[in-house]
Amino acid sequence: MASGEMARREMTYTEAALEALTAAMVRDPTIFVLGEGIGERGGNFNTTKGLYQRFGPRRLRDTPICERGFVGLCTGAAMTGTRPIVDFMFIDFILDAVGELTNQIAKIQYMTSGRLKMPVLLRGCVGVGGGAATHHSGSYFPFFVNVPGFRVVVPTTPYDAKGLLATALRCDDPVLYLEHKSLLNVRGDVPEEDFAIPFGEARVCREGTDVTIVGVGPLVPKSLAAAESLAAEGISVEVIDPRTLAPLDMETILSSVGKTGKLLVADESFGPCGIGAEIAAQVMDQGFDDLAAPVRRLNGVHTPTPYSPPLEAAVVPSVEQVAVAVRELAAE
Amino acid sequence: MASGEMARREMTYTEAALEALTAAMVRDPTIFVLGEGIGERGGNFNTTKGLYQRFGPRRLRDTPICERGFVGLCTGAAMTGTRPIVDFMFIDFILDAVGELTNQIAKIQYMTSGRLKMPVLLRGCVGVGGGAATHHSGSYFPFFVNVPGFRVVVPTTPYDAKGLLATALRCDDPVLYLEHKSLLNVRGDVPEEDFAIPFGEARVCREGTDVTIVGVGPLVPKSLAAAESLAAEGISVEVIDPRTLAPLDMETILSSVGKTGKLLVADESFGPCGIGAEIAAQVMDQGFDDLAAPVRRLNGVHTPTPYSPPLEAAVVPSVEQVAVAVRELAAE
Amino acid sequence: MTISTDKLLSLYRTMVLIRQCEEQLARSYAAGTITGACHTYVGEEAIATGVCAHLRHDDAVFSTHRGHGHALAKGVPPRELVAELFGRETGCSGGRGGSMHLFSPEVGMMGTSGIVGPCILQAAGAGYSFQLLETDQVGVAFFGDGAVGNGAFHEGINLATIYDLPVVFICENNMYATEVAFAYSARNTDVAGRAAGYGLHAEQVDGNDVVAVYEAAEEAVARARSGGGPSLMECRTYRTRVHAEGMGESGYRSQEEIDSWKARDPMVAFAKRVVEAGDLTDADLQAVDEEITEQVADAVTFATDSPWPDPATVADHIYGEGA
Amino acid sequence: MTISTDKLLSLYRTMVLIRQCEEQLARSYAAGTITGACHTYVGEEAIATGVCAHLRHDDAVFSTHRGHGHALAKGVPPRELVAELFGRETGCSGGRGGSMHLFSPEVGMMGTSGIVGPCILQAAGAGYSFQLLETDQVGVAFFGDGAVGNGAFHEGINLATIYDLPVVFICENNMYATEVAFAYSARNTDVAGRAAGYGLHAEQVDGNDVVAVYEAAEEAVARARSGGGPSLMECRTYRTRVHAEGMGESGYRSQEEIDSWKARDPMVAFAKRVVEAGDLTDADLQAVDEEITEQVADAVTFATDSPWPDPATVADHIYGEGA
Ligand SMILES: Cc1ncc(C[n+]2csc(CCOP(=O)(O)OP(=O)(O)O)c2C)c(N)n1
Ligand SMILES: Cc1ncc(C[n+]2csc(CCOP(=O)(O)OP(=O)(O)O)c2C)c(N)n1
Ligand SMILES: [Mg+2]
Ligand SMILES: [Mg+2]
Repeated sequence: MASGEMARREMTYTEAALEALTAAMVRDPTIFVLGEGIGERGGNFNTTKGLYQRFGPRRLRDTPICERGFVGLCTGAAMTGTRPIVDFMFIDFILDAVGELTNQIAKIQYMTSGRLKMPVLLRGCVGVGGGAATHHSGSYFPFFVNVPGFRVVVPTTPYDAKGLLATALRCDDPVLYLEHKSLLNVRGDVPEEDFAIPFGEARVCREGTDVTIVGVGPLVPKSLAAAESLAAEGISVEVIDPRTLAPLDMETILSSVGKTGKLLVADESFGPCGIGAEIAAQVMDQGFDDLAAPVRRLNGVHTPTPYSPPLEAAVVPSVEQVAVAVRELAAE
Repeated sequence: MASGEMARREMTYTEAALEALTAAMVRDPTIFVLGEGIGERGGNFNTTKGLYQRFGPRRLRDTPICERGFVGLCTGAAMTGTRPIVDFMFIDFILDAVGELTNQIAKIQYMTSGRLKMPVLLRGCVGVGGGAATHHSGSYFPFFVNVPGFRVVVPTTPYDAKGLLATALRCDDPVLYLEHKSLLNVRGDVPEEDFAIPFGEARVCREGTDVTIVGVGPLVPKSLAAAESLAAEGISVEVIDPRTLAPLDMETILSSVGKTGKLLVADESFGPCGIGAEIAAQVMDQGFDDLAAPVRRLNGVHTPTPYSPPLEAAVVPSVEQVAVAVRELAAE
Repeated sequence: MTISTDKLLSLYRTMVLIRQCEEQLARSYAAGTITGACHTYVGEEAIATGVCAHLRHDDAVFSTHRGHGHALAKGVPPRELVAELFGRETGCSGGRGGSMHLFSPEVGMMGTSGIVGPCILQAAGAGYSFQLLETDQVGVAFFGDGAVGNGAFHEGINLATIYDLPVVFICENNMYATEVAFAYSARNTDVAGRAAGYGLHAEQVDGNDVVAVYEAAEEAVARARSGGGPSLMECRTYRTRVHAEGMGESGYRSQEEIDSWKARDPMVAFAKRVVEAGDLTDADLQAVDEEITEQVADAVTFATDSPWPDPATVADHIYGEGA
Repeated sequence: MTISTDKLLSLYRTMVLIRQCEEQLARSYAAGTITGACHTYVGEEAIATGVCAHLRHDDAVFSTHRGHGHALAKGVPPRELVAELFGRETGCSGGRGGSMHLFSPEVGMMGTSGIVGPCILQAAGAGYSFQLLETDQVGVAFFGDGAVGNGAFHEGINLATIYDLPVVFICENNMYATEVAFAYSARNTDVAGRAAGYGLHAEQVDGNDVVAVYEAAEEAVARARSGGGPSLMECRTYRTRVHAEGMGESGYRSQEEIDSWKARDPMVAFAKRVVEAGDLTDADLQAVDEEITEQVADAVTFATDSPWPDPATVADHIYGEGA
């Protein structure tokens, strides 16, 4: 695009991330991508569309179906001077590689006291939707928050998708970059120029005074929708998108709770030992006197994800459930 | 032992568990054990001592080093009428099998609406100690609490080791039975006869009125030691051992907090998205008005486990740290 | 060929049932009645048919994402298969599973998996049960060439071999995993040869020839049943539809290649052979075709008329009773 | 044998260094100075020695729980090895690792792992880097027969083969994984033969003959360096000490077996051969023995005098700088 034209364009979440990836691959010849169908085909979700043609078969390489194997391979690659990206397609496939992730990738910097870096980017689609059913609908991020060593990134807008991926591709730590299925085709304004969004900086998506919602992933747009309708009822809701779950920007959350006194954490993934529990515990610990009511959690139903549309719909927190939870909190 | 003699004997935690296992294997010919060195050798931690000689090579079978493989094998076995036990030695080795655990074992009962059962027992040693270093010191249980489908058992006494293992070996659900290294040789009274401790029933180990401690695993004896010394200072501490983390006996915890108003969750494993966060969030949600102070968490340092003795000691919560945390809570 | 006329007819019936069901499911997918993934077995029918012909309901089959054919061949009623993909309560998994999660333990269909690999291990596990319980049952795994590069293949085949388990491993080598060629994923594409390296009985079979599959499976199943240990059959075949409904071909394989395999359609080849040999007549076969057409239509009606699962039950049966 | 006298002396020196270090570590373990696990390499010294003789500091070695010998052969100073097992700040991993976690990227010792398997994959990954960066470096994995039944073996060897990566895989087949015999864990114990089935270059070598290892590794390393792709060497050997210090023998192998392998001690055999051939004299060898004895004593003094790591640093370096 010629300079002078609008630098902001509307594009999808996937396109925005692809733009960040492309720029990084141009800048840094040590970046390569492994995965199934990420070569000539350009990725099941178009995450690498056109890159094979541009960067060739060594930088975009299809793999056999051996997730543990290629994650382990990427570990060794990162230890020896390159910057691997594992594109899992569905993040569920990461589970066969949890040993490599937990005992190798997460620990190498520590074990070498920083003499080695571990710039591995692990990306894939998370979440419930479209009848993907029980083996293609998981999120799993609480585990990666629990284990020390990972950065966990959950972009919710095209702008964030680009800016956070840019940061991930300069970061020397292992990063999980988790793209929710329902967000892939969301469109939004994205600057053409390179930019990076630091990890650990939440975004206040909507200001409000009565109740704070921390939304995770698809619960951000849902919370914004709920906030909109609640405004009509006279309930003023502040919506926060943490953007990264590790590190977690507690400062922004605490200062919002300082204002509202009430917090709902809305997250499609499982409740027990989930991110909502962590945020609730920290808010209580550091902001107890600000709390006018207990922190509430709204999570997906604690069950494997069913296929059938009415069952699938029943496990995912809805806009209406967010609104109900906020109404209850507001009334406390 | 002839009847008429003392039915209670002192024995170690490991011996108590072995007694439960032996009784179950006598009773139920479908039980078998797989693992490395659990056959003729009787287990690295003597978990199957003498059983090979008694029950033969099909019921106690050594495996190659293929944790994913034999966990997957046990999945199919459980689906077809037998009751497998996987003895991991160190539970860290479970990580290569997380795919089988999460997407298969945990989901089979749900996917078949209960037409199949999933009586798989997964056991192994957890925790920091003895210079075991970073690949042999993990706990991981928050993940198995987060994912629906598992029972998570953390016995702390010989009595509980026997009674909880007996329940696990009658349970039709997948059970993680996690034995902390530091507890294996602890001795205690154990009834000779068979008995079973239901899952989801916490034990109040010591009654008190000022502060409640929920201890997990080795933090139970440490909390009891701290409570003893705090008593001398005039602080009355109630100590609760949840015994199972899934299901979690919140009733016992909440009723204790109803009395003390103050809660510390002490757990060697990692804090973020850990069991302490979950307990804190639930106590706030269900017992907010009882709380005279925020729930506090004491966890192991959020770092890979180092080898060197002074470093290793520094990552584990000590009796003194428990006491300090309780003193602070009592003063609030 | 010493196969009885009845058996020949039954092999044909199973193949036609699978084919017609798959084509119906493809139409239903296009119509939006089926969501999620839908991988059809078109072109590969001979394999499930030839293998399952030797299995009893108490033999345990474990399969993969492309599992409709295995389910039907193992005895899952077409009504329950179609209802499952339609997401209905009457589906074999109560609507919880969809295309990739077919469970019907009643007929020994122990499950299909959306994750590549586990079926191999689970079949070994069924073999472990049957060995321990001293029954004569058999565990069977169906999986693609894509699973061959996975650790589950290596660990599962090895465990079954060293423990001498009653298991039959069926590798459906259709030359591609999605669009990635097996010849790219493996320098040596001789799956049977590689499997033999583990020390189990392994052989390559023409997966488009139902009689060849039937005969090889007869031996392998008998071997397992009689305590002779595990076998692997590499069945060379081809899927003539796209990888999953809704996907395009995207150029990873040539039209000539597709056409050459379409020309080797297992049902057409079988029909030609049995008619030429005088074992069956065109009329026999046509009668089967018509019978199946009705059965599939009935299955669609059944599924369409079936109730949706009740959302109130969504979290039932995560745990068993008790404990 | 066309190996120079200097090189012969250097091979001998490395073997003696490993042997004496290991025997010292065993004594220190018995004395309680070392905690955790301590797996010695006694009896297997020829393998690390013969392979690493061809490696530069910028070649990347990945190893396993029995890794002291690999670390020393790759150039980790004995001081840093001993200090690491003593848990001191001056250890190669700053005391964070202990016996099973030896990291010295400065000399290309990229780490040992307490988990069986990952080293195979990581060596392939190093090969990936070197191929992408178009250097002539080589990745090397050392692992036991116990790793052969693991999925990492299968996936790693296959990936290296299909991508043609500059990697050398060294399987140290000492016939046991702890007390489980390889002949129990595998029906077919011909690791090289099985590896060849993946399509890479594979051969079996006498792992107790340092010259044989040296010569085979020369070829394999040269092949990798020059773009000829990966190789696997199965080195047949034996550990003559217990699996890990503090454990007993517990009867899984016979005293005759142990003795027969002790009689094939790689250093003794080498010494005999070079002296008989007139390449080196007893005095040459004795000088080395003495030099090493001093070096090991110095390492122990160094380690003993070294400071403990500061507990205040216990959580440093979990993450890199920035981000
Ligand atoms: C562990 C895992 N990784 C990736 C996928 C995504 N995936 C689904 S089907 C498929 C290809 C499978 O190929 P193959 O095993 O040959 O079976 P085919 O589809 O050819 O019948 C892939 C990669 C998966 N389901 N599981
Ligand atoms: C994944 C995993 N499972 C189990 C263990 C426990 N373990 C430590 S060493 C060992 C035996 C290894 O045998 P082998 O690979 O032949 O090496 P060797 O000890 O004979 O040199 C086992 C089972 C482990 N370290 N990692
Ligand atoms: Mg295929
Ligand atoms: Mg060995």
